[in-house]
Amino acid sequence: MSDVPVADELGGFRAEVQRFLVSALPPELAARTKAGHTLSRDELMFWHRTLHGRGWVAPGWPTEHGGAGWSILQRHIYDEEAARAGAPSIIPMALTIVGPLLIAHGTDAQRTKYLPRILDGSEIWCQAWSEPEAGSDLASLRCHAERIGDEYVVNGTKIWTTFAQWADRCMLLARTATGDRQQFGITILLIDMKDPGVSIRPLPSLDGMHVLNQVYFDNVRVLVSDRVGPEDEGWGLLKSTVGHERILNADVGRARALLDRLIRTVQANPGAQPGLRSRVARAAIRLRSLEVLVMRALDSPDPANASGASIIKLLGTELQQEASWLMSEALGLYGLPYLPDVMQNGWQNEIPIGPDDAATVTPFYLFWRKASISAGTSEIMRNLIAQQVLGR
Amino acid sequence: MSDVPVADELGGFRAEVQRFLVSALPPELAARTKAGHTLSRDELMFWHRTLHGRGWVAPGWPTEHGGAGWSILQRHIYDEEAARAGAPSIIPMALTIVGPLLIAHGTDAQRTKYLPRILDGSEIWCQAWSEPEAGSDLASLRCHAERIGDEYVVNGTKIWTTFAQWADRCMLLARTATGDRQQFGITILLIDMKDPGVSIRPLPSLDGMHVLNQVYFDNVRVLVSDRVGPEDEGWGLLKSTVGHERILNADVGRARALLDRLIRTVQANPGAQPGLRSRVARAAIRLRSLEVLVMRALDSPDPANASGASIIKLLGTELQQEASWLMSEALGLYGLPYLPDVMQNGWQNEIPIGPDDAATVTPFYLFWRKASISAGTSEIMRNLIAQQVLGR
Amino acid sequence: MSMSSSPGEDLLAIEEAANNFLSQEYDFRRRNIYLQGTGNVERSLWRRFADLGWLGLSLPEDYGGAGGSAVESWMLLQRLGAYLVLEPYLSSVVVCGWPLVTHGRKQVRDRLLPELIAGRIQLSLALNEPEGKHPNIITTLATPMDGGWRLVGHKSVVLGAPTADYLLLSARCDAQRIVLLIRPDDAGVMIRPYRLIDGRTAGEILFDGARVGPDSLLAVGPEADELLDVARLAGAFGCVAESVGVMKAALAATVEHVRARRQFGQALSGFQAIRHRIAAMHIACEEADALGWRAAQAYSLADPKERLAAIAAAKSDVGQSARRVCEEAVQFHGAIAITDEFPVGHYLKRAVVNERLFGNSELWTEHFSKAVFGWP
Amino acid sequence: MSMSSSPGEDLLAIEEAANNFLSQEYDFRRRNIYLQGTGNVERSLWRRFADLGWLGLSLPEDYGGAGGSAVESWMLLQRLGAYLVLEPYLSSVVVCGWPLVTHGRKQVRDRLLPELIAGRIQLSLALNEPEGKHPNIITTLATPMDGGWRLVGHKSVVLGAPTADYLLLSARCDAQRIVLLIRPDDAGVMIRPYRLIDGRTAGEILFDGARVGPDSLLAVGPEADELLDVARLAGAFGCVAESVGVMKAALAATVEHVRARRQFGQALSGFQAIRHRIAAMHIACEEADALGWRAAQAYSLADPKERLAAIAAAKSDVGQSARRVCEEAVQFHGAIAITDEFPVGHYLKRAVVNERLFGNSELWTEHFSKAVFGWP
Repeated sequence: MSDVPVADELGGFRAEVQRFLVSALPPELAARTKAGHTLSRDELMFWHRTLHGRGWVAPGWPTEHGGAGWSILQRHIYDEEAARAGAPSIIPMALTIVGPLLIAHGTDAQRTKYLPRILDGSEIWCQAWSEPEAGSDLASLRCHAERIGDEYVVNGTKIWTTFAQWADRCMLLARTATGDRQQFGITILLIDMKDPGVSIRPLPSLDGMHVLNQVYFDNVRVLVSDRVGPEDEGWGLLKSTVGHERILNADVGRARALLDRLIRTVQANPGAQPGLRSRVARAAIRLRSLEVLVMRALDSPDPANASGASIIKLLGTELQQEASWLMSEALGLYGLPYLPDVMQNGWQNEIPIGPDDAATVTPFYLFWRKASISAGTSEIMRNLIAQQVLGR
Repeated sequence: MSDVPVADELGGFRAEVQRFLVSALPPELAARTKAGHTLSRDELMFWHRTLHGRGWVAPGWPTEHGGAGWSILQRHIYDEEAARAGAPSIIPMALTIVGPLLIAHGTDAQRTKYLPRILDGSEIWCQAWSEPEAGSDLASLRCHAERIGDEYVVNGTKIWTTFAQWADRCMLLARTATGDRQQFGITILLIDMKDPGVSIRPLPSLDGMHVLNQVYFDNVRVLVSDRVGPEDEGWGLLKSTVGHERILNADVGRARALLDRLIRTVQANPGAQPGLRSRVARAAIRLRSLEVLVMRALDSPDPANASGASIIKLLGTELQQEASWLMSEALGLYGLPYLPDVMQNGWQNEIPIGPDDAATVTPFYLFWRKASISAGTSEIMRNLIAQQVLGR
Repeated sequence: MSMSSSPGEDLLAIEEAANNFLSQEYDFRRRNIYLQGTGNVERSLWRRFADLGWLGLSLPEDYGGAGGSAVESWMLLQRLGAYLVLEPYLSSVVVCGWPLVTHGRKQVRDRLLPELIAGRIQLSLALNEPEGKHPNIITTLATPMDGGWRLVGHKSVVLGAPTADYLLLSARCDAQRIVLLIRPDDAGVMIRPYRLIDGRTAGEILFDGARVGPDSLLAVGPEADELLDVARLAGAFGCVAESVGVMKAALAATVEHVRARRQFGQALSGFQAIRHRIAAMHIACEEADALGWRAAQAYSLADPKERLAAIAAAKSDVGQSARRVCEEAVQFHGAIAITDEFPVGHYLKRAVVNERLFGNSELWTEHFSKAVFGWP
Repeated sequence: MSMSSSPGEDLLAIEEAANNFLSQEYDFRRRNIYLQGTGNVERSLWRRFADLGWLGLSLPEDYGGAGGSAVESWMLLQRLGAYLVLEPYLSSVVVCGWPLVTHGRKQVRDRLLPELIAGRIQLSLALNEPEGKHPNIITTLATPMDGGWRLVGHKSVVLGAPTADYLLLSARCDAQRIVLLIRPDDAGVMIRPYRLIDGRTAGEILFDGARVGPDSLLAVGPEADELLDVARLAGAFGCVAESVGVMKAALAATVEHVRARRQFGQALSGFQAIRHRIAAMHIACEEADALGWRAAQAYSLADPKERLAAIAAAKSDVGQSARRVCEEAVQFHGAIAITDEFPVGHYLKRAVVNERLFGNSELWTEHFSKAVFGWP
């Protein structure tokens, strides 16, 4: 597949990324990523530290806070090259949300305390937003924080908390007031996951892996100094920070890596049916159009609010879901066995059952139904797009 | 394609229908119908009179009013056999709506005056329901009738009036009162199309043919004796009468005739692409499921209100639209020429351009986009189905 | 013959009885416990299936069955799908049991079928091979030796293999196909067991010079071909029936969810875009049910071409539409459906597996075209 | 080279100028009057197209053109689609003009292109034949005779044939392909003219022993193959560009309609199911526009494989999606869109014709797979 045309001046940057990846990414790790294996915490943190060593672990942060200070276009180029090379996606929450939030709205003390340990990987963060009764309609959340002296006392539960089981700290959205507007009365608190009263229930996913959790807060005490921004105003802070992510969430790089893997699977399978081949071609064509739409959004004066952002999120996730299904289908019956050890560790000394990397495919398809649910459901995206087209 | 299984006892009826069609239907007319030619008024009325001669022109009317007294299942069987044999569909309005309405709610005088002339074909009727601003939301109609003495004076306009250009009489829905409920205040009037103040604007369709019209009423006077049922209560009368039609509207017989023609077209075209063939097979499979759903609805105690009726209307029209598109596609470039004379008269002494019956196909596809709009749009059908499944 | 358009009261009674038993003994919590097992401990359940008359439901009375036709199984299989039952009913009773009624050596059938119906054994058909997608290609070799056969080959993703007491094995012998009845513990037979993504057991079977005796012969030549054809059709039909049950269950769960769940101040069921998509799910269920019902009835038709067409139509449609309905069910449930603790994702898993077993939609669309239109 | 992701100001100026002219001179009412004509009376408009610089927009300055590349035509063709322009711009300028820039005998090109750019002639490519769908199959026979050729054959559904002053004719001569330049009034050439369903003119061309002289030779052998390839690609690209304009116009009309039209007490645009489907129409337009833009840019790439891939991707996608968007536009407009008096149905007609001309979506999906994946 050909590259999307990109302005010359970034050719040098792309080459620099490529050189770094060649030198720093161990081939075994790249192979595991490409084969879709579930990476361990050690592997993810190894790559986190490697990026940190290069100064690239926080691509979007300003340099004065230890970030790479990249433009969104540079981030896109990095993502593309990283996906192509098979670099892992590091645990993102602290880098894409917590850091930018503290940089924009935190106190000096908060920045000094938290940012260095985010960058060097010594602390892992999770974000506790959704609740069992508040998903797409996030502002209806009910987990409650009561101010008592210079502390907040938190009670409630959060769900779909990614990697809570590894997290040292948590960024929490808590309700501190109720009013006419649900958006009012939400406060951002930073919580130490080792604090008394914090407990975790693992929520294994459809692929059998443990990524998601429910987190319970039972009279957890948080110092007011660990509140980000003013009380009750957390919703606005968050909205102003999350911006860009929707375009990068489409993760065209990952979609292309998936599609490349799909095409290899189909090539290796001369029996693949014509109907399947035709759908693979259609997916490749849609990827081409997505590439142009992403470039258009990135070229626009305000990419985060570019009208294409919702389309890109919607199409990007649809395309990844379609590619993961087609890959499963291309494997035929060998897409059906469930082999959790192989998903994590690959085949060791046994003869593989089916193609080498078959075991990860259908579980990924199942887990990745999540793509059209999280970070704004496809239905929410369609609402936003319709609003742009039709108004109201 | 195999028949849908049907209970034995109707086998005799089916055979009787087949015998009649063989003896009464001229082969040239059947060929023209099968090739999709636009039939003339004379041809349609010839078949009307032929059916009348056999006593079958009003299949759903009770025998005491000159109908055939068939069950809905018998009507379905007739429709199937008629479509297979290539019998024309006669002009339906008077037979499916006006007649049943008069039988149920008319006066003896009205029945005596109108029914015989409907049956023998000496008067053609149209129905004037929709208005430019009242389509799916029919109850919002505004064409107005004011009672003055023993007359109503009608002013307003009606649109999409089928065959108004041939009609001798018209069944009109007029507003006689406004209130909280739009459904209240609608009155059914019977109008002579030759009355002063009635005028017609032809509305040629996308296929270039003239079927639809806009009808204007300018101080048209109607005797109170030509009102059906009580003043203001027309909506309820209508709803209680239209019932069955939704199932028969799906017209499985026509769908099968279309599909048979499609399959012949594909057979005759060995270059047809595999993707097209696969879609043809999918359409044939959907027809099979529709056949079962229709039989289920017909077997239910109250077919008109069977929960499947909306599904059948929706699927039946979708399937006919899909089949008409596939047929156009199967013709390749020869689906593109627009030859209105040939659509009506077939090829006379010229060498055909492309396959003999190609000229009617794409125009039919275009005109037949109407199927998902008229007699309840597909969106209205989905609303009804959702209501059955979800309530509210 | 006279055909009805929907199941009558006698058939609805089968459905109700199955619902009663399964809602007690096979609710989602219990199922998760069964799923943790080795795959062979549930023989107690298997014997209860026998007691309930399920194993012999559509098998002849001569062997202890109820003598029903495919329509009885149509009712039961839907329930087994809806409750995500893990026992190898499909692979054992439908795929192996049904062809044995009419095909194979009589001594063997007379011995096996009563055992099967009584719940004392489970069977599995070792048909697929790793080389090709097309089930007609058989490369496993049976070489005649000492009156019996020597076996070399590899059977892949064999449903129910790990718990089967007997395997019906397709092989090539000279220029013909042959079906042998072997035991998993025969020397030289190696089974690598695993679960499929939907939790059912399957395995790879390797034959490295295994030796089986003369009494293992079940069918040879045209008789073997026919037996395998009947088995494949039965497998396709069984997948259809299960998946129709699965999609109905997924729809029911979704309807309940969107009525209960509130967002932005109203029930999800109040959003028209969701309402229309749930209408589409319902339509897909009705179409699938209609095609499956017609296929079940086609088992009683004399015309084998119509039977093939009816089953092909159903498998072609239901494979895809069951998966799509379940994908929608997951989407409307949101993140909860991505967790393994919640049944909706498991409906999707079952639909995915059934879509692919015994040939996918594309393959059966081709079979349909060939049977009905004579297209190559 | 540096590529931009969207049209810059210079290109938007072309669009604006075209809109200005067409909204004045080619509104739907005027178009209906043109449509009643014989198809040849609008030469006055054709000459105005020349005056506006449209005919030479992407043709070399040496011949009197503006020397633009495909991106300029990309802007204009969309407008010609959106206004449902009936003049044979696509068949004349794009399908015939573009290949003549680089292929064919120089004397002929040097003579034709200035005439074309000046609006004095119209051209048409006689390529398709009734026998096969595949445009590579050519059975029209050119037999060398007296230094010229004798022609026997049948060209079908030739876009723009009835008004063309010259025809570029593909034929077989010995074992090679040959392209000849002939005139419709050459002896033995018979044209049966008609309109297509979208109102554009086309015709059947019959050659029954027509004789043409030696100077009609345009290209032979590999040169002929290349000329025809370039013409086909140009035709596919032109259909894409027109159809993207058509679908955007259909969407705009639909947005306006659903905002204005009220039903059940609210604007149609208030119904979420409609909103989501209009979002889908918008997305389809954005995707189509992105693919078309990339194809337009690919004309400036050195790599012919990437050019083929980009055009194939666009034709594969846009063919279908333009039709579907227009079908939705008809559906949301309701019965009014079924009347010939209203523009929306005409968008659908144009989309249908463009989907099929120069190869449909399925064919171009195959071309794409071949170019990009090397699949047969």
